[in-house]
Parts: sequence; structure tokens; C-alpha cells
Amino acid sequence: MSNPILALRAVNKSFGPIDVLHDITLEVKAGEVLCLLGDNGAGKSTLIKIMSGVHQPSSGVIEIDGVACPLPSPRAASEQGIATVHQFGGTFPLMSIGRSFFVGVEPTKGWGPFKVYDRRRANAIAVKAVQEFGITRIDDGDRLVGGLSGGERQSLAIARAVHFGARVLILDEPTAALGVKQATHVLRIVNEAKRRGLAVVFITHQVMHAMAVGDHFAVLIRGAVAADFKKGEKTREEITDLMAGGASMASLEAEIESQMAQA
Amino acid sequence: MSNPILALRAVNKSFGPIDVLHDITLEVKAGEVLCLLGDNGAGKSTLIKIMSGVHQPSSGVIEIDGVACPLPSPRAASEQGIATVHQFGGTFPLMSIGRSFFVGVEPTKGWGPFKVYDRRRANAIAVKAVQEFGITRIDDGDRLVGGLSGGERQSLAIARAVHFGARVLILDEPTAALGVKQATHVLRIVNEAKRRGLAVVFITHQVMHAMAVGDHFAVLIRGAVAADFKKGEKTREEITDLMAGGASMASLEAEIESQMAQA
Amino acid sequence: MSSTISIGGLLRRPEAGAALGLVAVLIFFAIFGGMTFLKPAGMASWLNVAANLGVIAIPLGLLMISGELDISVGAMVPFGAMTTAVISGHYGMPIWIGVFAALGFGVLVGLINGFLVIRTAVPSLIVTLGSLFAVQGIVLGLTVLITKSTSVALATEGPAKAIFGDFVMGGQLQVMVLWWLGLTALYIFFVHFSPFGNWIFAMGGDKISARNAGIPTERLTMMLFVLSATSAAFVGMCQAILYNSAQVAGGQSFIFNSIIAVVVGGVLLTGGFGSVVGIFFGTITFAVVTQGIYYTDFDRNWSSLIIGVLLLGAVLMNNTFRKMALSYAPKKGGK
Amino acid sequence: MSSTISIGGLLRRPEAGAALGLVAVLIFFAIFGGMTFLKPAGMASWLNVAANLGVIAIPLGLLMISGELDISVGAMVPFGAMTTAVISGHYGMPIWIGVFAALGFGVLVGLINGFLVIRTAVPSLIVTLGSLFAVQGIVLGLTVLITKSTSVALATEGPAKAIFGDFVMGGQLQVMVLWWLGLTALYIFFVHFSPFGNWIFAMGGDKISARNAGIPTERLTMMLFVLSATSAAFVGMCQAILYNSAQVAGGQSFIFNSIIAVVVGGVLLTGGFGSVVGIFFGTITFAVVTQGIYYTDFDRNWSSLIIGVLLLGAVLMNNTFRKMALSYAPKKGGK
Amino acid sequence: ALSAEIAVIGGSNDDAFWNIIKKGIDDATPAVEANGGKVTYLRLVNYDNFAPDVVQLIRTAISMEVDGIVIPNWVPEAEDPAIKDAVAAGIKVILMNAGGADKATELGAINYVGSDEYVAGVAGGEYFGTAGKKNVLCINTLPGAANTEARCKGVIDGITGKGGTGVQLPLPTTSFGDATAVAEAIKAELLKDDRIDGVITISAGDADSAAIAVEQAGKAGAAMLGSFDMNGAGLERIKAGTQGFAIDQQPYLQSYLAVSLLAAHIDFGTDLPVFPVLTGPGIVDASNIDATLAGVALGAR
Ligand SMILES: Nc1ncnc2c1ncn2[C@@H]1O[C@H](COP(=O)(O)OP(=O)(O)OP(=O)(O)O)[C@@H](O)[C@H]1O
Ligand SMILES: Nc1ncnc2c1ncn2[C@@H]1O[C@H](COP(=O)(O)OP(=O)(O)OP(=O)(O)O)[C@@H](O)[C@H]1O
Ligand SMILES: [Mg+2]
Ligand SMILES: [Mg+2]
Repeated sequence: MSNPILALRAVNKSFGPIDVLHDITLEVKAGEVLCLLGDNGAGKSTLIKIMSGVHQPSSGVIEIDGVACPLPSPRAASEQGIATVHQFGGTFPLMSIGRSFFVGVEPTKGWGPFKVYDRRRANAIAVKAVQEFGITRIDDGDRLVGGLSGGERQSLAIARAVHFGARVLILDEPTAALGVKQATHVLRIVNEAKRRGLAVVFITHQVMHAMAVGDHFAVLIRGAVAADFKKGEKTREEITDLMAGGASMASLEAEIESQMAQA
Repeated sequence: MSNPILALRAVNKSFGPIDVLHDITLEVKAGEVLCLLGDNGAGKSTLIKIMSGVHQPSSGVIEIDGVACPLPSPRAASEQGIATVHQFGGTFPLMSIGRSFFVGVEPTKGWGPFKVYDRRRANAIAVKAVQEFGITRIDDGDRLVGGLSGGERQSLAIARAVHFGARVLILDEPTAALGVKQATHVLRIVNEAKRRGLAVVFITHQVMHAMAVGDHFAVLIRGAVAADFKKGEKTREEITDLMAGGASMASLEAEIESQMAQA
Repeated sequence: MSSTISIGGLLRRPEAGAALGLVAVLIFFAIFGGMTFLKPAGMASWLNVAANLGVIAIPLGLLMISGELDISVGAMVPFGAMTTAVISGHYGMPIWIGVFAALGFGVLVGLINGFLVIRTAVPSLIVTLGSLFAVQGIVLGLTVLITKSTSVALATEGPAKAIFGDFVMGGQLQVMVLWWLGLTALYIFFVHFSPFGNWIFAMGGDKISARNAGIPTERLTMMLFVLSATSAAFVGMCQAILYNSAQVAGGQSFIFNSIIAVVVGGVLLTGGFGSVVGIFFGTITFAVVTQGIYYTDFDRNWSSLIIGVLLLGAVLMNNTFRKMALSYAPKKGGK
Repeated sequence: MSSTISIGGLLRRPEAGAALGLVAVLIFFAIFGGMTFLKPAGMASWLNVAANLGVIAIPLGLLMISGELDISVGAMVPFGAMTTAVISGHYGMPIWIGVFAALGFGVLVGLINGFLVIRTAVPSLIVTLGSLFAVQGIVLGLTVLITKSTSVALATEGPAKAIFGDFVMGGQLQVMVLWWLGLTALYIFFVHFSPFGNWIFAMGGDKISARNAGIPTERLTMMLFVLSATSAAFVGMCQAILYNSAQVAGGQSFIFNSIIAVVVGGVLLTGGFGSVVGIFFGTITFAVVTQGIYYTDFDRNWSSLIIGVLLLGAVLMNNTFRKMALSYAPKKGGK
Repeated sequence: ALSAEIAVIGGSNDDAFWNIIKKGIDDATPAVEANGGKVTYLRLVNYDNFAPDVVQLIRTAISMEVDGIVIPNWVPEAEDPAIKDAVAAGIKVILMNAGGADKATELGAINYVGSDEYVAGVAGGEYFGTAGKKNVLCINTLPGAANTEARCKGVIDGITGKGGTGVQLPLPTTSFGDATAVAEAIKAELLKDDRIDGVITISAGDADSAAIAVEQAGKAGAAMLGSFDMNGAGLERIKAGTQGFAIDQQPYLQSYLAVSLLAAHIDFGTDLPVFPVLTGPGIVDASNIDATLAGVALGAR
């Protein structure tokens, strides 16, 4: 297999007295989807915030292409080709769809000091990207983001990261707010990104989604990597148990299944 | 079957020029779980905001126990025993867990004008309710909500509604941000509420979750009720298609499934 | 366990920073201002200032906790003073009519402010800026129209004088200090012990969620605006009785001063966080800083600079504590 | 289709409300103030006021769009004026040294404001309130120390006078009007056409998401604070040259006035929404309202009241339009 | 008691007038200190909350256990009780700048040093009248404040006494400290009412704006400009003939004399037979401009 694009070596993170991550060592390889699994509060979001330059590790090293490379800011991460969809936010309620899509990397026309923001092109690209997610209701890039539904906004944020993620695409629970159609589309996009040789880090609480795209799985329990395995090395049931923080889900699953059976 | 606790009759809703809901007629019965399904932007959240007094319908009638009963404010709804977990928000970052849990219905001790907020009792109840969701990390009701993870906050909001929902419990994508364990627990709670004779309205994008608890299903497509059926009347595949806004999901499902099979 | 007192628990209280800030300025002025400053007469000097400011600062602070702002208090102080002076001084009616009229106008302006904020969703800074100008205009216009002057004398005797505008405790402390302490106690009870206080914090934290949780946000907003406008009118009324006169101009300094007191007291400008005790400390800190200068040998020309620097220092200290509060969680024994 | 002009498209622009508000007050004063008000001399009267206010209001408005506030402009106006007057008036050095020193101090104070806001997370209202006091103290202390006076005369001739502080176009318009128009055009380009403007809106909409999107929020915040402080120093400097004199006092009115102009211009106080053209209209509206009074026959004692009411009216009109903007979407043909 | 500790109460920090007062205090201080005494200057921060703030300063001075207080009696109703308390506490009081001889006697103060805002205003109004002006506009940028209202009232009464008319123009707070807004307001009034032939401002800084306004309105030469107090630019205008006069109460003398008299009274028991001590109003115009300019250069005028 190829060398890792992005690697964490013995990374720790604490907020004041609260230790959130312990000795995390992980590798993200080109053309591979790494699924980060774990219970609520396990530290997944914190971990990817370190990968995207939002937080700085308390100790430990971030390597890019095998070279130690601190990411002091989100800008530094995006200059390394790392694009992230965070769990919350990412869009700007009072901005137009086009402007929100291109925020920070606005397309321009003209030359020299007279470069102007190319509104028409930005709107066209943004609307196209969002419509590809099956959200055909949106056809005007000048509409304000604040008027969109939760899922529509989430699709916009994902479309943005996919559009700009040059080497690493990090998605924190991207499908959580999405409808069946949109979620399926996100999974298809993840596969497409993988095929194009990007490294993808994917966080989800849905086993089916994880198994549909993951090549490699890392399970966090209380801030430490509790399991790290390849596709096919564990069964669906084992993964489910791990996602639940190591608790045996057998009984719970059975319960739900039995209710479904009654249906 | 019993009479509906809550019913909407020919309800329409538009925001200025945007028509969001068309002629919705729905019934919510005691001891029954109504699953609201539909694509992103179909109007599910808008619909339940009408049921919980947040929005007023542009036309149409809300009936409670068969009597027309407008819900001019969320307070009016909660006085009718309707408790809601909205898709976003619901907790207060800078408040303690105990205070956030009891906001608006604070427990007191003492008498007359000297009734004081009973912090110890509030904290104890809140911590217990959240721990029942499997979130054992939280053991101090004085901690601020702002320091919790997304799932932890969501659990807090759900625990709150379950605690106060006297007759109707409305949950808008409650499981979206939750881990496997927590989501399972929510489903168990929904079943428990049903058994206690509450009416539950449940919104989700996960077919499995819907089928695990739903007795009755209503599918919204572009703001109109496109299908309204009982448990067992449709197959999993048909429901999935409807959830995707009527698009045939066969091909997409197949695609994902085939990828899973490769695993 | 939750009732034992721990250092962590103390430090995460909103008033922790304010208390430390107060101690710091007290030490500063004890060193540079000498002991007169801490003798009864010296203490009375800053307590009187703190009392007049504090009666306005607490309701304003509650408004800020709930996410609103009220600039119009700056016009309500002279309005309250002038109403009393015109009614009971110029027209010579019984003082109680003047008192009730002043408070009544306070309620009225508060209702108008609250109504406009609720109904129009215009930010309260702007609504109350508008009413600041409007009330200033009304006070000037009406006073000149009625009395042909901008300064009206008022002589009060009897119980009203003793209750609202006299000196107590050996003639040093204004009776306002007692009002301030009493009101502070009342506010502490309502905000931190009665369930009602919780609502204010919830509103400031997330107004939509608060409304969805069934809190009557609109009624509460109205109430808080009425409270702040009436408190300002009350202070004006008491000043008119104490000083036997009322001027048209004035009161604007209360705007910035009370905002400063509130923020130094640890209230978050964006709402949702703060405490009455903190505002209480913040008010005293502000009064000590502004009055303390007079007891030092610093050149008076530099007093603004010193006030500015002390303020920034107090707020910085404060902020450090809020951050500690947010990230604080009890340490576990084992992992 | 997105470039055709539709009524819906026009109405959802942030400046729509401001433009209508301006038309309304112009009509109001055309009726009550008569035609003098619209003749060149009358127009110059409000244009001059608008220009001085506008040069400060636009950068302040950008700060507000980005979610911050700068109160210290109120002290930067006299600071800029006094720096020029002391250097070129009292010490008699070349005027250009005074000009550059004034602007240089503007940059310096802006950097300090920006630095404190970024590093300490103290709300900018409070940081700049602190620096307002501190700068006021420095201006007073230093001026008196150097000149033994609080008012310094300054005589300027030659190009500097013509460029910064003279009258143009028949001796009615201040040259500041040209600066204002030019700067407004520049700001419009940078804010609405260059990609850079997008960042300011993003920051105001959601600072964390903006930072996560790779926008250098800290550098941008610094820049905006520098811009507002320097613009205020610039206005002060020009006023000193125009009026041949600088006072230590004054300038505070710029604080509220520019906030009013910005908000009447449709900028959302909480950030993320607004436009330079809107601020431009808002500034003119404010100037027309405050100056128009003098062309009417209303009793001058009531002018504050009229200003307050007109302001509230303009903001209300404005708000109606913002609501329409948010809910606007092009109507579809069929369903 | 030997070695007098004296407190002086005065106006706002950044006000030119009070800065000259401070110069007088500073010049008188060495003599007091030479005898082991001390002088403290208590200044209002602003005029926003006038009467209460002044009384607060008096109380502060009493609490400092000083031997003597120099104080302007701006708002008698408010200040009198506090001043009586000071006198009752054995503190020697001199009224300065505002109050007058009768008040000094009534309150038990040992003297009154100063002019009077109203009297100064009357002098200004009469100067206009003597110069043949008929319609005078008094620009009040701080309407409602007792001292500025007294100035304008004096002007109006003065010109009325000379057969003319006077009006006060109160400017809203939105224009306070904005030179352009003040200038344009005055210009607008001049444009609107062509009969105005005299303009007077309540402060020297406002006169800088008024000068431009008069010129802009095309009334240079027709409308006479006057001001209360003076600054460098104003004196230059008087010298150049574009401003008619400035009303000077010689604040330097007020504080210098008040502090010296009080200290000598406390230290040595001296008493001045002159009662009251009047320092103004003096009018500065083309006739005495050069001597005045010399004093200005030293910060004493
Ligand atoms: N800024 C912060 N300050 C203090 N504690 C924090 C902070 N951010 C996160 N935490 C804590 O760190 C732990 C991990 O949080 P994180 O958001 O990484 O969880 P997660 O795995 O993403 O959970 P979820 O699945 O619910 O999103 C939580 O217990 C949370 O309380
Ligand atoms: N306040 C509003 N103003 C204007 N349009 C709105 C408003 N609220 C919702 N909408 C529009 O109404 C439609 C339905 O929104 P709603 O939030 O009800 O969808 P939803 O079914 O809950 O979607 P999701 O599954 O993504 O949460 C969306 O197209 C949205 O753009
Ligand atoms: Mg997370
Ligand atoms: Mg929804």
C-alpha cells in the first residue's frame, strides 16, 4: 500500500483539566477511506479538529507525506489540501448560496488590482454542486442560506468540501441530517473521491454507512484508539459493539430486531 | 382504535412567497408512534413546529381531543402536554446541566413567595435522566452544557422532553447525532412512551429506526402528504423509496449493497 | 458532593473575576490614595456613587444577560428628576404625586421600549437609542414649555425626604445606599434562587430555544425593560429630592457607566452569563476607580487614562475566569 | 436569469430599506423645511455633515458586519485633530508631519484594539470602551503638558489645506465630501466586488466557521480596527485643518451617530449582513434628519424628539425589508 | 490650624476654561506648600449628571478632612446643604466662579471670588447692542446645563435691554463635539433667517465652527461673532477682525486668588476687606488683544 498522506503520532489533547484524547496514532492513506467510529463524546470531532488545524495537539506530532508538519490554523490545513466538513456550522445564514460556497476561495474575473468576485460563475458552480446531491429545489445561487432546511445546508457544506478537497477529505457525521437520497449520494461521492485517489476520513454513527465505504476502521473509546482494523476483519456485529463504546449490543440489537420482526 | 389526541385538518403554511406545506391532514393517537418521513426540505420540521406552537398555520385547524384548539405559543403547546425536541438547539451552552434540563419548569422548595429553585434536586434528576441514556461520563449537574459533545447535548434535550412530555412527545431527528448505544436507547424510550399511552411523533431519515418503532407512517413530499399507511402495509423498499421523495432508490440501494458485499 | 465548597466551584462562579478585580483596585487605591479613602467618610464617598449607579446597573445587567440592552436609561434619570420637580416643585403638588408620576413614566417608557423590541425585532440598542433621543427631546421641550427654564427647584420635607433623598448614618451615606442594598438582596433572590431567574439566563443563551421551551420570552422582555426604565426614573426622582433641584441635561454618563459596571461584573455582553453579585462588585469597582482618583496625588488630567487602563485590566482578569469556568470539570480520581 | 433586475431582487438588497428611509425623510423635510433645504447651500449643509460622519461610519459598519464594534473612534477624532495641531501648530513643524503623525497614531491605536480583541476574547465593545477612556486621557494629559492649554490653534496653507481642509465647488462643500465619495467608491469595490469583502460577511455570520474555512479572521479583524481608528483620526485631522484649531473635548457624538448611520443603513447589529451603499444612504439620512430640523419652523427644543422618532421610523422601515429579503425566493411557475 | 489643606472643586477635565483655572491653582500651590499645606483639585468628569456630581465632590472633599474648600455654587438648591455641612464641620469655604456675595454671606463662606455667568452674558449682549446689532443668536451646544443656559439668558437679556432681540439655539446632543455639525447648524440658521446679525457661542471651540459658518453663509462682516471664553484660534480671529469679541472672566485670577486668600486665611488669619472679589466680565476685543495674546501663550488666559 501507499505511504500515508496524513499521520498522527502519539497525539494527546486536553482542554484544561479534561483529557479528551490519549496517545492517538493513526494513518490516512491516499485512495483509502478511514472510518472513525465511537460513542458520543469519544473524541472523534476533537481528533479531526486537530487534523484540520482547528485545535493544536497538547503533545504529539502531525506528519504530512512522512514529514512532521504542524497545522497551526485551518488555513494551513487547507493549503495542504485538507478540506473538512465540521459537525456543526460551516455555512453562513445571511450569505447567498454562491458566496457561502466559495467563502475564502472566491473565484475572480478581471486582472491585477481590479479582480472582481465572479458572482455568476460562483452561483452556477454552487447550484450545480448542490443539485448533484439531488436537491433540485435550489436553483438560484443568490438565495440566502438561512432559508434552507437543515439537510439542504449540510449538503451545501459537503459539496463545498468535495469541491475543494485536493488531497484529504474529512467528513464529520456528514450524513446525520441527510435524507436517504442525499445520504446515498454522499456515500457515492466518498467512493468517487477514493477512486480519484483522495484520502477520506469519515465519521458516522450508522454501521451501514460505515461498512458501505470504509476501507479501514479506527474505533475511539474514551479518547483512545481501542481498535484499528481493515475492511473484512470484523463482522457487522463486532463493529456495532465497538461503536457503542465496547458495550455488548447483542441484547439491544436483538430487542430492536424483534420489534422490527413484529412489523 | 382510540380517538386522536392531536389532529391537523387541511393545514397550509407559507413563509412569505414560499409555500412549504399544502393541505396537511394528520392524526396522532395515544399509544401510537407516528413516523414522519420525507426528503430534506420536505417540510417535516415545519410541520412539527406547527404542532408545537412555534409557527402558526397560514390556514387550517389544529384539534386537540377533537376540539379545535389553536396553539399560539410553545407555552400553550406544553400546557396541553406536548413536549418537543427540535432539530437544532434546545440546550443553553452557558447554563448548568441541571438548570438547562429544567428550564421553564424549575423545581422549587419552600413555600409562598419564598419558593426557591431546588438546585440539588434538579441536578440529581437531570444527571440521572442523562445517565440512563448511557452517558455515564456526566455525573455533575453543575457542569456547563457548553462543554458537552454534540451527542451528549442531544441526549440531554431528549431526556428533557421525555421527562416532561405528558401526552404527546415530538422528536425531530432525535437520533441523528447519536451513537449506536444512545440511538438504541432513544428507540427503547419511544417504545416505553408508547406503552405508557403517550402519542409520539418521530422524524428520522433512517429506515431501520423508523421501522423499529413506527405504528403509523406519513410521508411528506414537497410539503404534501404523499402517503399515509400503517405498520406492515408497505415493505422496507417501498418506504425507502418514499423517504427519498418518491425517487426509485432501487439502483442506489443496489449500488451500496454491492459495495457492502465486496467487504 | 455538589454542596461542598471547592476552589474550582468558587472560581467558576461569574462573580469570581469581579471580586478579584475589586480587591485589586482597593489595594491599588489603599496604596496610592492613603487611608482616608478607607475611613468611613471616604467609604461613603464611593458607596454613594456606587448606590446610584448600582440601582440602574442591576436591571440593566439583567437585560444584558437576557440578550438586550437599554440605552434610554440615560434619558430616564433626568426625566424622573424633572417630572418630580415640575409636579411637586413648580406646580407645588404633594410630593407623592411627583414620585408616582416619575415612576409611572418609567413604566410607560419601559413598556414602549419592550413593545417595540418584541414587535419589530429591531435590535434593542437601536430602539432604545431612539427612545433616548425622544425622551431627551420631551424633557427639554416640556420643561421649557412649562417652566421657561431648564432647572427647576424642589423643596421636600417629611417622610418622602427621609425615604428617598436624605442622608443616614451620621449624615454621610445617602439613603440610596440602603435602597441599593435592599434591591440587590431582592434581585439576588429573584435571579439566583427563584425559578424565574433561570428564564432570564435561558433567554440570553438561546432565545428561540427558550421560547420553544415554553418560557414567556416576550412578557419577560417587557418586564425587564420596564424594570430598567423605572429604576432609572427612580434614581432621578431620588436625586431631585436629595439635591432639591432637577436639571434637563444629564444622565447620559449613566449609560456607559452602568454598561461598564455590568461588564466588569462578569456579565457576558452577548447574554446568557452573569450574576447579580458580580454586577454588585462591578459597580463598586467602578465607583472606587472613579472616586479613588481624587484621593491620590495623580495629575487629574490623566484620570481618564487611569480609568481606562484599570477597566481593561478588570475585564481581562474577569475573562480569564470565565474561560476557566467553561472548561472546568471536577477531576476524576482514576481514569 | 440571475442578472436581470427584478423587484424582488431589488427589495432583498440590504440597502433597499435605507434608500426608502432616505426618500421618506427627504420628502418630510421638503414639505416642512421648504426649498432652501434642497438648494445648493442647503444641500451642502447636510452633505458636509454626512461626509465627516460617513468617512467614519463605513469602516465602523464593516467592523459591525464582521461582528465587532469600535467605540474608540469617539476619542480618535480629537486625537487626530490634536496631534496635527500640536505638531504643526504648536511646534510649527511642516503640516505633512502632523498629517502623517495623526494617521500613524490612528494605525497604532487600531493595532492595539485589534490585538486586544483577538488575544483576549474580551468583547470589542469593552476593549474599545477602555481605549476610548485611555486615549481621551492621553490627549488631555499630553496636550496640557505640552501646550498648557486644551485648545490649540493651527494655520495651514498650500496644498495640504486644499487637500484636507478647504471648501470646493463655489466654497460651499467641504473637500471632505470628495474624500467621502471617493472612499465610498473604493469601499464598494473592495466589499462588494473584490473577493476580500466576502470574508467580512463570513466572519460576521459565523466566526468559527469562517476561521475553519481558512479565512485569516485575526488578520482581517486587525485590519478593520486599524481602518476605523485611522479613518477617525483622518476626520479629526481634516477638521483641525479646516477650522484652524483643535479641541481636546468632543468627538463622542461620533460614536452614537455613526452607529445610528450604520444601522439605519441596514447593517445587522449582530453581524453578517449589510452593504456599503446602505451605510452611505444611512449616513445621508442621519445628516438630513439632524440638519433638516434647522430649515423647519419646529421649536428647536423639540429637535431631539423629532430625531428620535424619525430614526425609529427609518429603522422600522428597514427591518421590514430585511425580513422580506430573508424569506424571498423567486416564485416558481407551476408547483 | 497651620498648614492648610485645601480642596478646589471645578469643571470638566477637557474644558479649556477649567484648564486655565487649573493653571491658577497650580501657580498658587507652591506658596501653600511652602507653608506645609496641600492643594487637591477635584474635577467633574463631565457635565452629564451635574448637580449630583458636584455635591458628590463636595462630600468627597469633606471626607478628606480638608481645612478649606474652594467651590463654585452652580446649583444652589443642591449644593447649599452640602456647603453648610462643610462650614458646620469647621471647614473654611470660599465661593468661586459662581454664587455671588449674597450666597457667600448666607452660607457662611468667607468670600466670593469670580464673575457670574449671567452677568457675563449680559455684558456680551450689551456689547452686541452697542455695536449696533439687533438680532443675536446664542448657540448652546449643551442645552439644559445650568451654566450654559445662564450665559445665553444673560446674552438675550443684555441685547433686549439695548433694544434688540436674542434667541437661544439649543443643539441636540448628536452634534456635541462634531465641529461640522455645529458649523452647519449655525449656517442653516443664518441662511434661514436673514436678519441675524450677531452670533455668540457658549464656548471657544464652538466659535471656531461658528466662524466658518458665518463665512459660509456669506455673512462675513454682516454678522458679528462673539464667544464666551477664548482660545488661540479665536484670538487670532479677533486680531484679524473676523471675530468681534470674547467674554473673559479671567479664570486664572479666580482660582489663583481664591486659593491664595483661603490659604492665608487658614494659615495666618488674614482677611480681605474687598467683598466680593470680582474678576470679570472682561471683554477681549481688538483694543486689548495683544496683551491678552501674551497671557495666552503662558496658559493663563
Ligand atoms: N472545547 C472543549 N472544552 C472542554 N471539553 C470539550 C471541548 N470540546 C470537547 N470537549 C469534551 O471532549 C469530549 C469529546 O468531544 P467530541 O466532540 O470530540 O466527541 P465526539 O466523539 O465527536 O462525540 P459526538 O459523536 O457526540 O459528536 C466530550 O466529552 C466533550 O465534553
Ligand atoms: N423560516 C423560513 N423561511 C423561509 N423558508 C423556510 C423557513 N423554514 C423553512 N423553510 C423552507 O421550507 C422548506 C421545508 O423546511 P423544513 O425545515 O421543514 O424541512 P425538513 O423536512 O425538516 O428537512 P430536513 O430533513 O433537512 O430537516 C425548505 O425548503 C426550507 O427552505
Ligand atoms: Mg462529534
Ligand atoms: Mg428538519
